[in-house]
Amino acid sequence: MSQAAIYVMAAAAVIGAGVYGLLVAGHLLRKLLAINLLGSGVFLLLVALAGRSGGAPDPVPQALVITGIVVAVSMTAFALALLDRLFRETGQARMDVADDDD
Amino acid sequence: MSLALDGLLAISLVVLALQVVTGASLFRSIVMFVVFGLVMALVWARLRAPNLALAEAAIGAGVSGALLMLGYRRLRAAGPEATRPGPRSSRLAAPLSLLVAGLVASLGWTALGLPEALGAAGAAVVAAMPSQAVANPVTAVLLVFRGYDTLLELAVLLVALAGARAVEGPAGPADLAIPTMTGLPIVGALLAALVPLSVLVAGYLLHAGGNAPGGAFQGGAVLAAAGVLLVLTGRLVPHPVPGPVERWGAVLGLLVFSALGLVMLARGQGMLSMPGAWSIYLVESAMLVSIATTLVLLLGAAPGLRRGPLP
Amino acid sequence: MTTEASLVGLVFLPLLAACLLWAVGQRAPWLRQGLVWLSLLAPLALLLAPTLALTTQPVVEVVLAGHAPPLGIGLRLDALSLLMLWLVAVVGAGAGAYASFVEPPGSDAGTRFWPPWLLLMTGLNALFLSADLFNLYVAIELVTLAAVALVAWSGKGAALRAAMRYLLLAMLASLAYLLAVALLYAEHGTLDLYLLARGVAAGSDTTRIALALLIVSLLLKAAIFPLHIWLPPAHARAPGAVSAVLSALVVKGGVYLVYRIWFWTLDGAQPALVANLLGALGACAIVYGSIAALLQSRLKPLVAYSTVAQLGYLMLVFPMTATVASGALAWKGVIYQLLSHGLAKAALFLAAASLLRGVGSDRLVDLAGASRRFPLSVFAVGLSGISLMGLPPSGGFLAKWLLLEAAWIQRGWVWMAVLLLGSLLASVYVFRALSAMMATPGDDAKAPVDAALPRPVPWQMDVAAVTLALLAVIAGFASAPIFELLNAAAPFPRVESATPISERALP
Amino acid sequence: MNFIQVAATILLVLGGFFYFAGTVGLLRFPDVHSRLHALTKADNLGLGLVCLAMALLGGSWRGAAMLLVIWLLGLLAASVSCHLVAQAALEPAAEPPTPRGDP
Repeated sequence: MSQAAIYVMAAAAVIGAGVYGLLVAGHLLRKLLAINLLGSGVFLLLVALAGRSGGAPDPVPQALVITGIVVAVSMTAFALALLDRLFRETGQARMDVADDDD
Repeated sequence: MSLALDGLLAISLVVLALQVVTGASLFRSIVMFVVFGLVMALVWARLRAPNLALAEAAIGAGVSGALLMLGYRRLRAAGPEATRPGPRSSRLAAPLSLLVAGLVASLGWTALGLPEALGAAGAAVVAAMPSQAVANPVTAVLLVFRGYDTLLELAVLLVALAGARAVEGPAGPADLAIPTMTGLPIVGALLAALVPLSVLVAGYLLHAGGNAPGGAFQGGAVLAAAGVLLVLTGRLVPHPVPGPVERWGAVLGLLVFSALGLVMLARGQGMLSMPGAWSIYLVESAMLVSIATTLVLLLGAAPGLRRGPLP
Repeated sequence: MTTEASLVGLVFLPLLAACLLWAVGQRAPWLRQGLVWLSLLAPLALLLAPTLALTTQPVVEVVLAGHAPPLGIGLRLDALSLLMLWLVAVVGAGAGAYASFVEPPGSDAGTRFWPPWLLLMTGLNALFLSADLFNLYVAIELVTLAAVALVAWSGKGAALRAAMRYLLLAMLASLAYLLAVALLYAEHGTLDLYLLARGVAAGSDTTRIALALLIVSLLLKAAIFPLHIWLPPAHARAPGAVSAVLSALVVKGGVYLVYRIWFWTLDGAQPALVANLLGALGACAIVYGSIAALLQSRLKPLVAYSTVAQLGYLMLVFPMTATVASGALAWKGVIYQLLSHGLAKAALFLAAASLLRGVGSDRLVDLAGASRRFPLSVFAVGLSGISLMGLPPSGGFLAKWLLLEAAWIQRGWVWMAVLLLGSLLASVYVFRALSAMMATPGDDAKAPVDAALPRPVPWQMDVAAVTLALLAVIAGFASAPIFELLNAAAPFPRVESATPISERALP
Repeated sequence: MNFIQVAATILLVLGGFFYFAGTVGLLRFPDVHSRLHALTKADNLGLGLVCLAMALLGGSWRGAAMLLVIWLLGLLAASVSCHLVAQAALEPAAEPPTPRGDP
């Protein structure tokens, strides 16, 4: 089992945990955490797969992941602002993605 | 031996991820998420990605963690009901997520068996590096080869800020007055030491990013941390109207990057091409200012900031 | 050079305008007004040079930063992206002009509204030009965050909930997309859509599953049945101008990328089973969306469900490319549907928003008598309805006729039945909405809650809606240049051989 | 293995021991103040020892100076945050969230 294989497996498990959290969590803060986990898992997979060669590491996935991390932070910050307003207007911070209120 | 370390880190990642999604309280989940980010930083170091380790520690764990903590605190201020995790739903969640994990694992496993050559893009970067003004290939990819990605990413950061302002509505965020720890003398001593040092470290990270791990994002996050300290300790107080520093600071990176790109286009050298090391440092400095300003405003959840009354 | 500068300008003009608007804040209302109008109208002018360029060459490629793929990022313009850019420019100008009367750029609300709006336009133009999978990811995120912020604009509870659900599902889709990109990069070492195409045919199972994941994530962004659940509340609760660009442009971004990947990256390796599956999803969307639209009691949700249905037509192209002749017809048909639905639906949402503003409610029962008080708004509803139903001579008619012809050639009786049923159901829901507006208000109609109602609607808003609706109808006459463009750069090189009846039948 | 490596190894093991002790204290001590005590004191020492070991292994004055700055920053942050947490724990109204979490 190589280093890349270990982290690919870990990435798969983290992605699974993220999906689980997104489906199961009622509170929106935890859904956000789950999405962030999902993102981290995908980033890990991207770099781990590119690192399987064992030679000089491929700089492209690393640069992509830095961009991805900043995008994830932007999304989190915006989602928190939205959550704030949602809570202020409705008194609710929980939501089931599948329910349909229209 | 080293594989055992990787195994340990991998297991920690998975256990922490499960703690985040199943933890008994939201506060605990957020703490676990920050720890997850720190372990992730170690993993990046193990995967020979020190640039990512820095970015993850500063932005992934640091800024995201602080954002979530402050978001939690704003909800918590409304009473314990607001942060109760709530009933769990969906009986399909466990089998579905196991299925997803299994699928990703098998796909990844198959991908691991592919030929071990460097990808075409990676190989092209390695081949092009000797003629570049900077020696850090990740910085070269971010600023020279794929600068357009980075520019659009700054736009994403700006839209997060502008979007946050848009959804906050005319009244602005509910609670502008962040409770602070202004009265303690020790805080003043800490700030006196930390804030100048943060500026120094941010500048160092930016400068080092040319040839060693570091860069505008990592430096911007460090500078933002100093700004958040100033907000949390009441040195900067939220204000409903943004001042010129906040307004121009948030878009400086985009303006400088685009302006340089357009000048290069007009000179017939291709949009966004970098005429030398100075241009890379110029763009990165402007980006650093923008990233720090944007992150402080997002963390402070305030349209603007003003100098607060000194204790 | 001018083409390159124009394409760069399409992305950077709205971006820089957004930056400057943000930076001047609440100062200089005249400057803000000018910046907004410049970025609404300039894209129409900027598109002239690229359009001319495409009359002489099938594809324009722009290398950014002097580094060609796989090292750098390329922009790529062909007929499909050009038509999408025109749609963005026209609908953006129409809906933006409409919005500028709701949220004047000089006002306080305007300072918060316009930066996300302009960044949305930046993201859309970047999306339709990019040829790089990861660059597309960043552009998609830009579009998504801006769109969600604008959906939440009203600050009402239902709008915020709709925005939050949209955000969560869109983020899930983005990460699924990125996962697929990670797998593709691991195998092929490139992010360029067209370089990738060379490796795909010989690719492993991982490649095929990654591409499937990519398409599913984009179908979620495009709100294709059954992944549409976020669309009706988000599009119904957003402000009118925002609903217009969401339905006309944002979901089309997802469809556009599915086309790109299916017809270009997967060229020659499209599995027939998946093609039929996608077509079946489209058929379900048409039937389900139309029936759901029929059951709505309010106008904006009705229009939103109609979007779910009309998006379904765009999926019918996949099973129809089995034969050469039907493929060429179906391809023109769906592109026509994409354009005419974009125009018609934008007009319909604008008109619906005008009625909502004027009457104070968009319940169909409350709209009685609207045709006399707001004749222009109702006229726009009627005109765009013609295109949605597929009545001649509208663009919608031509689209549905071409699809019908393709289904006939292929002997796809099921598809024909679905197409006819879809048009029938569309006529029913459009007529239902129109007859509600034509009805005379009964004596038992309760007095308006607000004394200010009915409120006048600025004529400029009606002009924006009517213009877009007229364009959707006129599109039916002006098909020749668009077909010429499509022939020049169709994904199927054998398109020219087929001369469909519809081209002969109509000028 | 030369002298420096042996010394560094010993320092690392010692540092690890202090971290371990601090963590055990955090988990086992009964209240906020004794937990803080365990955490800050033991961990600061552990960090110092690890930094010293790194400085020895790194073999450059520049690196050693940076590690010194890291240690000092760690000390500063730990002492200030310890003070703030202790202060907050004294105020009955604002109970800080314990590691076990709130309901």
